[in-house]
Parts: sequence; structure tokens; C-alpha cells
Amino acid sequence: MVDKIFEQTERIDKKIQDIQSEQKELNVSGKEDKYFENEEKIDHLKKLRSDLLDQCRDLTPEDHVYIARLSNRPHIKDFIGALFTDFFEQRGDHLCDEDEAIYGGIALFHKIPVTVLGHRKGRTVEENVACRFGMPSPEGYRKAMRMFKEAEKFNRPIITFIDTPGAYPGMEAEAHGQGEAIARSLAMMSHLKVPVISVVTGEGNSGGALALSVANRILMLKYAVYSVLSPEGFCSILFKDTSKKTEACSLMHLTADELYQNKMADEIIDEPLGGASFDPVTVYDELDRAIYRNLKELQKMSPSQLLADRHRKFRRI
Amino acid sequence: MVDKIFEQTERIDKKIQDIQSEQKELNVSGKEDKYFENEEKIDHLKKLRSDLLDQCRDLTPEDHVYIARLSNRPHIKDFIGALFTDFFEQRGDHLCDEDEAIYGGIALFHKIPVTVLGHRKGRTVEENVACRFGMPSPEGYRKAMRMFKEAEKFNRPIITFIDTPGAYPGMEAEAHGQGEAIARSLAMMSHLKVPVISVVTGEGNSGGALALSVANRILMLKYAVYSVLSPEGFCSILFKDTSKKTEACSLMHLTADELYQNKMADEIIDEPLGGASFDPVTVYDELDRAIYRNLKELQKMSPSQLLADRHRKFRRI
Amino acid sequence: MTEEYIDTDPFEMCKGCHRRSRRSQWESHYYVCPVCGKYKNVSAGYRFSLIFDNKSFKVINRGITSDDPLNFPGYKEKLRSVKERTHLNETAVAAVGKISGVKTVAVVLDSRFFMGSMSQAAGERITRAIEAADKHKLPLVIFSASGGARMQEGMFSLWQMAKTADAVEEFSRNGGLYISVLTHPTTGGVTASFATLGDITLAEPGALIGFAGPRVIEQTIGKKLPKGFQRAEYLYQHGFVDAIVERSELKKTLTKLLMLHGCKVTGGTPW
Amino acid sequence: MTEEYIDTDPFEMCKGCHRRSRRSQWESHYYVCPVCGKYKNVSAGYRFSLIFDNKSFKVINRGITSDDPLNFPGYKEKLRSVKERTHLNETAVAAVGKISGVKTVAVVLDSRFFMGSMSQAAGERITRAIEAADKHKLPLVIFSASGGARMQEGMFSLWQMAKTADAVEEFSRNGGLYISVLTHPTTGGVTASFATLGDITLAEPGALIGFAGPRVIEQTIGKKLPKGFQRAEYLYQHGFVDAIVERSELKKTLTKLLMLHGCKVTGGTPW
Ligand SMILES: [Zn+2]
Ligand SMILES: [Zn+2]
Repeated sequence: MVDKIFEQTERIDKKIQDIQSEQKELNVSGKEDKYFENEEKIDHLKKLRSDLLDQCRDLTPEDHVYIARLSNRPHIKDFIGALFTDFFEQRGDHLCDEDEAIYGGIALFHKIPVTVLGHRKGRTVEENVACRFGMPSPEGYRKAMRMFKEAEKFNRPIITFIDTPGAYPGMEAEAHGQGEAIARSLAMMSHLKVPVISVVTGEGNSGGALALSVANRILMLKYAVYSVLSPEGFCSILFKDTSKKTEACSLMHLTADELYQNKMADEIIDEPLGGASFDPVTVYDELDRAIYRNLKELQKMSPSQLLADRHRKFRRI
Repeated sequence: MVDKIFEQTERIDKKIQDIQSEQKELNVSGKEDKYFENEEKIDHLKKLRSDLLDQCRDLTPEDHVYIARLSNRPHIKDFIGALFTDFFEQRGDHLCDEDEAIYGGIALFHKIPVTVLGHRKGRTVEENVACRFGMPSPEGYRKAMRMFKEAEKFNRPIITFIDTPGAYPGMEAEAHGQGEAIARSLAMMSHLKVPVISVVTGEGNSGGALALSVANRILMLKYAVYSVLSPEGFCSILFKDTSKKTEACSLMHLTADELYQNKMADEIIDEPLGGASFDPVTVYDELDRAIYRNLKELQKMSPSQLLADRHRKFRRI
Repeated sequence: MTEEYIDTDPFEMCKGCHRRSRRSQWESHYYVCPVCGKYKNVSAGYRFSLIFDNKSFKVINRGITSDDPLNFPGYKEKLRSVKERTHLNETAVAAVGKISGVKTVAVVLDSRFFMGSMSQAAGERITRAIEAADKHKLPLVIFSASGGARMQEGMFSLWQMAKTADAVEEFSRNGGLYISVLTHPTTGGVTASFATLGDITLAEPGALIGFAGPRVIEQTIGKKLPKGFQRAEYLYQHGFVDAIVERSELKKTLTKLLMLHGCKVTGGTPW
Repeated sequence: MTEEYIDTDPFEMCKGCHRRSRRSQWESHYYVCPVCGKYKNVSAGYRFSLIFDNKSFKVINRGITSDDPLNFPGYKEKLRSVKERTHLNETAVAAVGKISGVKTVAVVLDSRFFMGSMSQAAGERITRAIEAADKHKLPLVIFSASGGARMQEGMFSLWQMAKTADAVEEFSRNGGLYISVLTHPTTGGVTASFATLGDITLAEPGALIGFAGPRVIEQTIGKKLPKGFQRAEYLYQHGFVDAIVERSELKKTLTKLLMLHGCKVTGGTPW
């Protein structure tokens, strides 16, 4: 459903933009009649747009999946740019290769040095290819582990951003130990002596998402989804039929609300109607406050308390 | 010089063998004259052989290099077979690939569980190729590091066997961080909390050898060599002339005696005239006693004493 | 304890060569096809009796059974019918017994139960087994086999990866010895958690071992996978498996490994 | 302190494009060729004045100079003549100063002295600098450049790898911050010891960085190496270098990194 709404809002936005640029010219040339006529048109279109988005109050889980995957949704680089300062990128696993599907480094968060990293899908086609649409190779998880270890050495809190269709299913990835890389990341994260906060911002699928989210706190954007597998994979395994996606999405309990109810998400970050891309700044603001609050809480804990806290979270499931 | 002697001894050995197999037949057929004639021949040949090997009392450093590289010299698998029991091979770096140029695992040494590993040159042509003649890739050093870490976890002493022309100079090796892999191995070995004994058995060249020999005790077989670079590389860098190898070998101070004098080798394991391949068992026996004695000494030390002991050894150079 | 299929047919077919062999034949060959050598999946009970002295062992954590955390349509019924058909009550079974005199905790994932998929109950059983080994300072052996996550349990299944990896890491930091044995097939979340975190990794010949399933990879890369890819032998070649061990040799190898890790084993060294 | 070449010619040639530029031009361009952008090797003194506040710093360990441990024919004489020609007394120079207010230990390997080859004295100076940083809990920055081992010192050169790696590991375990800056060329034993053990690894544009030298690799594989192989940009692409930093930006980057590691820097954040 939501895709239809977005198609229409996109058309309306385009129209509004066209008229708005016409208005600028009219303003100069002084054709007032036409000018006011246009203003009315714009008001009407904005009303239409708002009515349309109003329908987004009641979205299906499948709609959430759709929004979570939107390419104009804020990505890791947007979040780092908006929430952190003085970012310094770190590269490579120092073992085999650089994996662009994991992006991260050191930065300041409210003047606190932190390690920040996450999945990177890329925005342009070239970036998408370089990042394999956010599907990491073992090298990506090992790069993350390298950053985790350094964060621990320098006592830096860790903040991870989750947005991945899953680990990359390729031949080289398997040959280089995709399974073991994820397993080692889970094991390492479970025993990190520093605060770890994960934010699910888009889609968090399968072990590829979990590998970066063994955290003390898991925050989810309202329209983010987090699930055992992609809905498509779920369909093909359970129903041997990929057309049952709508049903699958409803059965999977993958929305932020459902995860919150199941005590897997600790907090939900509100999004405007239609999702973060309709007004990213308000999302950044709320996310900033939420991370800061949680971080301050976690910083009061000793290393062994942090470990125990994280252990409890995953042990009880 | 020694190559000429070995050529001749090889010919003599062949002759002795031929006559000896003839003797067996004669013994059955009863042709006594011929039989005793042959016995005399054998005695004569053995005298010749012994006189020839006698010339090996005074070998040049270049001769040592020649002997150290002999393909029939005992290799890592021979040493493991002779000195250890219950060997269990461990494979791979669990990061990228298996490197056959490093061979090792867990075994018992006088009923003590130890981690044993070293360079593997291979004996057949196929093995040589698979092992790159004992030149490890970064994966090989990372495999060694994996074994070091496990040895430390289970408090197993580590025994390494050094026999390498150096780390492999290839494109993929560089792309996968050959330098960093060696550096990490040096750093890790320097801080291992268990006893480490290294035995230089053949040629130990360059960082590729050092990466496995940051040990509490370094034993060297009498004809083993250990040097900053291969004599050929040394010639080409310093003299821009590879024909000056004889001179280079003399200048490099690479023999066991010279290293002992410079306090880099702690002990020299005697070899029979002509080298270990002429009587491996006596070498195994002496090596066994030497490793056992050193191990017992080291096992009396606490982890911090072991670290301090190793630190002192390399710090004073 | 027996969890074998109850079947009166004295013959049983091999899934590899489709030849039928006598049950007694299968048994004397450790359930490796007497004709083509293909490994047959075996029950937890059989595994235990194979490695534990006098076939004697105590099953632990058997009370933990699959719940239906998401109220997934039809799951409860399917669980019931699978339990009836297989005479199993979960994919993971844990037991304590002696291997050549060394008290050891062992876990077997039985792929006949929901294709060895990871459920909350299975994860809990495995975690408790690891915790028991940690508490009593016993060696741990896990025979993995899994088709992946139990879809019907969604995120509750996924998080078992973190839970079990955490438990193994804690066990390992406390100095515990964990031998992981990969059997056919070990894929998905099991491969990406406890199964690849062993101090020593063994595999049965021919076992499929990987994170992504072969079909998914083929769809992604758009071509057929080469023969032998993701098989135990391939992993051995690439150094992710220390040894490929015939089922008939398994107890010997475990005994040797226990001894090499300082355990006092009984009965000589017959390798 | 100055260790520049003494030369009266007001022009100096670029080794890249062979164009001659005025010394003042070179200087204002941080000794990066004003014509083609190729990086020129610079002295330790210049490096220090570039990163330390007010060009103020104290050289340490200067008393340690190369010995001739193997009595190598002609080495003493060569040492003497190189010292006279370059006005340097060893390849590694260490100093303490403040980077944007943060007291820091820095080491520079000057490749004009015996091609930056690692001698016992250089290894000792580097080790003492690391130990000083460890003792006084100061950050450490090392500018590496090396053609490899000092052949004339044989094994005494080789073992500097172990000595320096040991020192870095100890420093790191004690929580020290080490920023490694790789400059042209960093090869051989230096690459395989302290230079690749940094918490953060930076490189100058175009720097050759590798363990084996390109010629040795070409001889081994029997073909020409592709353009750009083993260059800083290649290592960045493959993730062994975190950032490639222009010389003019170096102090800014170091300041930022010090700040990100909790040091109190002065003078704002001008990046
Ligand atoms: Zn069959
Ligand atoms: Zn130029």
C-alpha cells in the first residue's frame, strides 16, 4: 500500500517544486494573478500530500519493510554526519582486505570519543556495487572486530548502525569463513568491556545484522525492521512460495513495535509520517537524545556490570 | 667444496649398495671367492667415504649454507615424527586460507602436551610447490599465531622449527599484509606466557625465520644457518654481484658457531660429519635431550619470568 | 535411551546410491553406506553410545522443549506431529558421560528434527550444556547439524546465535576445552555461532558446511557451484577444519585430543 | 637543530619530473614538488618542526650511534663518509615536543642515511623512544622510511625487528596510543615490525610500502608488477592504511587523532 502513496507523494512533490520555481520568475515579472493562482494550487497540493501521508498512520508490516529499504532513507554516513563530529574513518581488517559494506571509525559524540560503525549500502549504483548493497564479507566483520578491540583498548563506547539485507552469500565469502567471522564477532561483542549501543535504522536481517548488534541497548527507528531472515527468504523456506510476502511480513514479528513487545528492542525512535526521509532532522534529534541518555546510563556501569547487563539481555531469550 | 665431497660420497654409497645387494645373492649361491673379494671392496670404499667426510671437519660458511639446504636433511615432519608422539595437525588461520608452508599442531613431548610447528619445505616436487619451498604467506604466520594463542590458553609450551628461505615475495602475499603478519607474530611471541623453544634446523633467513623464533631458547643444529637475508640476496644488495657468494657467506656470520659467539644461539646441536642426513638418529637423540633439558628449566619459571627472560634476550641486542 | 526410528523393514535405503542394505550391515558400518560410503545422519542416542564408555551417559536438560513464542500458525501442531514421527522432542540433546575415562559434556544436534533448525529450546539446551561444562570444568564436545534458523520462532531463533556464542566465549575464557564436530549438514546460524568457535574443529567426511546455503549462493552469483564446494574436504583444504574424521575413528580422535589437552585418559593410545 | 643538506644552489631538482624549482618554492609546498606533486624525502628536523608547536622539540637518544658489530670490511669508513655527507648520525631520530599542546614522543627514520636501513643503533633509538613514551604515558608517532635491514650488521640488524615489536606490544598493552606514519619508501624489516603495529596507520601519498621489494617480487613471479602496486593508495584500497594524508594536512590529522584518543588539544578543530 505504502508504495502507492509514496508514488503519489513523489508526483505531488515534483509538481510543487515545478510551481515553486515558476513562482520565483513570476515574482520578478510581476504577473500577480497567475502568482496567486499558483499559491492556491500549492496549498491544494500540500493538502493532498498531507492527506495522503495521513494514510501512513496505519501501515502493515510489509509497508514497514518497504520504508526500511527506501534508498533515500538516512544511511550510515548521514547518521555519522548528523550525530557525530570529527569523524576519522578506519579501514580494513588488517588481515585480508577492505570491505566497504562496513563503514566506521572514531568520532566524538557530545565530545565523548566513541567508535561508530555500521552497514553501508551506498547510494549511487557504483557505491551499491562496492558495498554489495550492505552485505558484508567476512573481511567486513573482521574489520568491525578490529574496531571493537581498539575501542576496548581505549575505553571508547561503541555505537553500531544496523542496515543490511544479510551477510553476502558468495563463494569467496564462504571460502574465507563467513560463518566463523560472524560467530567470532558475536563472541567478541558479548564480552566487550565498554558500553555498546546498536541502532537498527533500516533492515536488519539474519546473522549479518546480529553480528554487529550484541549490544547493551538496541534502539530501533519506528519503521526499521529486524528479523531472522529477509521476508523473501522466509517465504521461500517456509512456504516455498515467494508471493506470500505480505503474509510472511505479518507473521515474522519484525516491526519495531513487535520487537519492543518481545523485549528485543529497548526503545523506539519516532519517525515522521511516511518515514525518516520525509524529515530526517527530527529523527536525528530524537536519536541523538536517546543515544545520549542511554550512553550516560551505561557509562555509570563498571566493565563487569556492562558484561553482565549484555549477558542478561541475550541469556533470557 | 662440500658439494664435490657429497657428489663423491653419493657415488660411493651407490657402489656400496650395489655390492651389498650382490653379496646377498652370493651368500645364497656360495661363491665364496667373489664374496670375500667384494667384502674387501666394501671396506675400501667405506675407508674412502670416511676419508672424504673427514674433509668435512673444516667447512667454510658457504659449505654450511649448502648443507643447511640439502633436501635430504631432516625436515619438520621428520623432527615431529622422531621427537614427539601423538601428533595432531592443526589447519588454517581461520581467517582466509590454509598455508602449507607452515606445519604444526599439538603433540606430546616426553608426555608433556606441547604445540609444535615450523616451516615446511616439502620433499617431493608437488610438496615443494604446495609449500612454496617453505616460504610462508601471511596466512601461514596467522596460522602460527592461532596456534600460539591456543598454546597460551592451554598453557602448552611451544617448540618451533626454523627452516625457510624467507617469507614468500608474491603479489597476493603483499596484498594480504605480509609485513603486518610478521610484525604481529613478533609482537605476539614476545609476550607469550608459556615457554618457547626454537630450533634452527636448516636455513633461517630474514623476517620469515625471525617471525617464528622469538623464543626463550634458540638451539641450532651445527650446520644450520641463520641470517638477515639469503646470501644471494645479501650479495645482490651489497655487492650488486651474485658471484661473490663465498665471500658473502663468510662476512655474514651466519653459522651456528658464529651465532653462538654473538649470543643469538643458546646451544649448538652436534651433527655427524657431513651433516644430519648422514646419521639423523644421533641428531634426534641429542636434540631431544637438549629440548628436554631447556624445557624443564623454562617450566620452572612463572609466566612473568618467561616474558622477562625472552624480553632480555632480544632487548640487549 | 533410544531415539531410532521404529521400523520393521529389515532393509534401509542409502540416500546417496539408493541401494538398500540390511540394518545390521548399516550398524556394523557405523551407519556409513556399505555400498557407496555416504554418511547417514544418526540419532543423538547413537552418537552418545558411540563415544561414551560402556554406552553409558546421562541426558541433561531434556525438560526444555520448544515453545511457540510468536504464536505462529500451525507451529504447535507441526511440533506435535514431528515429535510423534521422530520420537525426538528437540533437535539438540545434551548428555554427560565418560570418553575413555574422561567425564565430558556432549551435545548432538539431530537433523531429523525440523531439519536441525535452531529453536529457542535447542539454544537453551546447548547453552545450559556449555554452562554445565564451564561450572564443572569438563571438556565439551558438540556435534553440529543444522539447516539454519527455526523460521517459526523468528528473532527468538536468531538470538540463540548470540546466546550460544556468549556461552562458548565465557567457557573459553575460563580455559575450557571445546571440540566442535561438524556433521552433515551444518549451515546458517549454527555455522555462524557455536559450531565454528571450537578450539579444535573436526568434520565428518562429505559433510556440507557453510553459512549461506548452496542454492542461495547460486542464485546470487548466477552460476552453478563447483563440485565439492562447502564440503568438509573443501574446508579442510582451506584450513577451517583441522581434521576430517571417519565415524569409526571418532572416539579414538576425541580420546587423543582429550589427552593432548591434559586429560587423563584410560586404555592406551590406539592410533 | 638542523640536519638539512648544505647546498648553495638556490634551485633543487624533483626526482619525479626532473624539473628544477626554487628552494623557497619547495619549502612553501612542504617539499612536495610544485610542478608534479611528487613527495620529496625530508629530514627528521623538518618533520619535527612541521608537527611540533613553535617548531620546538627536544631530541632524545642522540648519543646512540652505529657500531660495527660484525667488524664488516669497509663499514666503519662508509659510516664515517655518510655521516659527513648527510650531516646525520643515524637513520632514526627521536624527539619529544608538543603537538597542539599534547606532549608527544616522535621518531623519524631518515632515508637519506644508509637508505633508512635498520641498524642496531636505529633499533635502539626507536626502542628507547617507545619505552620513554610508555614510561611517561605519552602518545607515540613514528614516521617510518626504510630500504630494509642494514646488511653490514647482519643478524644484529634483523633482531631489531623483534626488539621494536616487543616494545610496541608492551606499550600497547599498557594502553599507549601509537600512530604510525608510513613514508616513502617503507619496506623490509621495518614494514614487518613497528611500522605496521600502529593503532592508527597513516601514509603519505604515493609512498612505496611493502615487505618484499618490487624487484624481488618481479623476479619471483616472473612478470612486471601492475602500476600502483604497493603504493600508499593501494594499501588504502585494501585496508592496511586508514588514511592517506597530505604533508600539509599532517599536523591537523595528528591533532584530530590525539583529540579522538582523549588528549586535550589546544587551538580549536580546524578540519
Ligand atoms: Zn550408498
Ligand atoms: Zn616534480
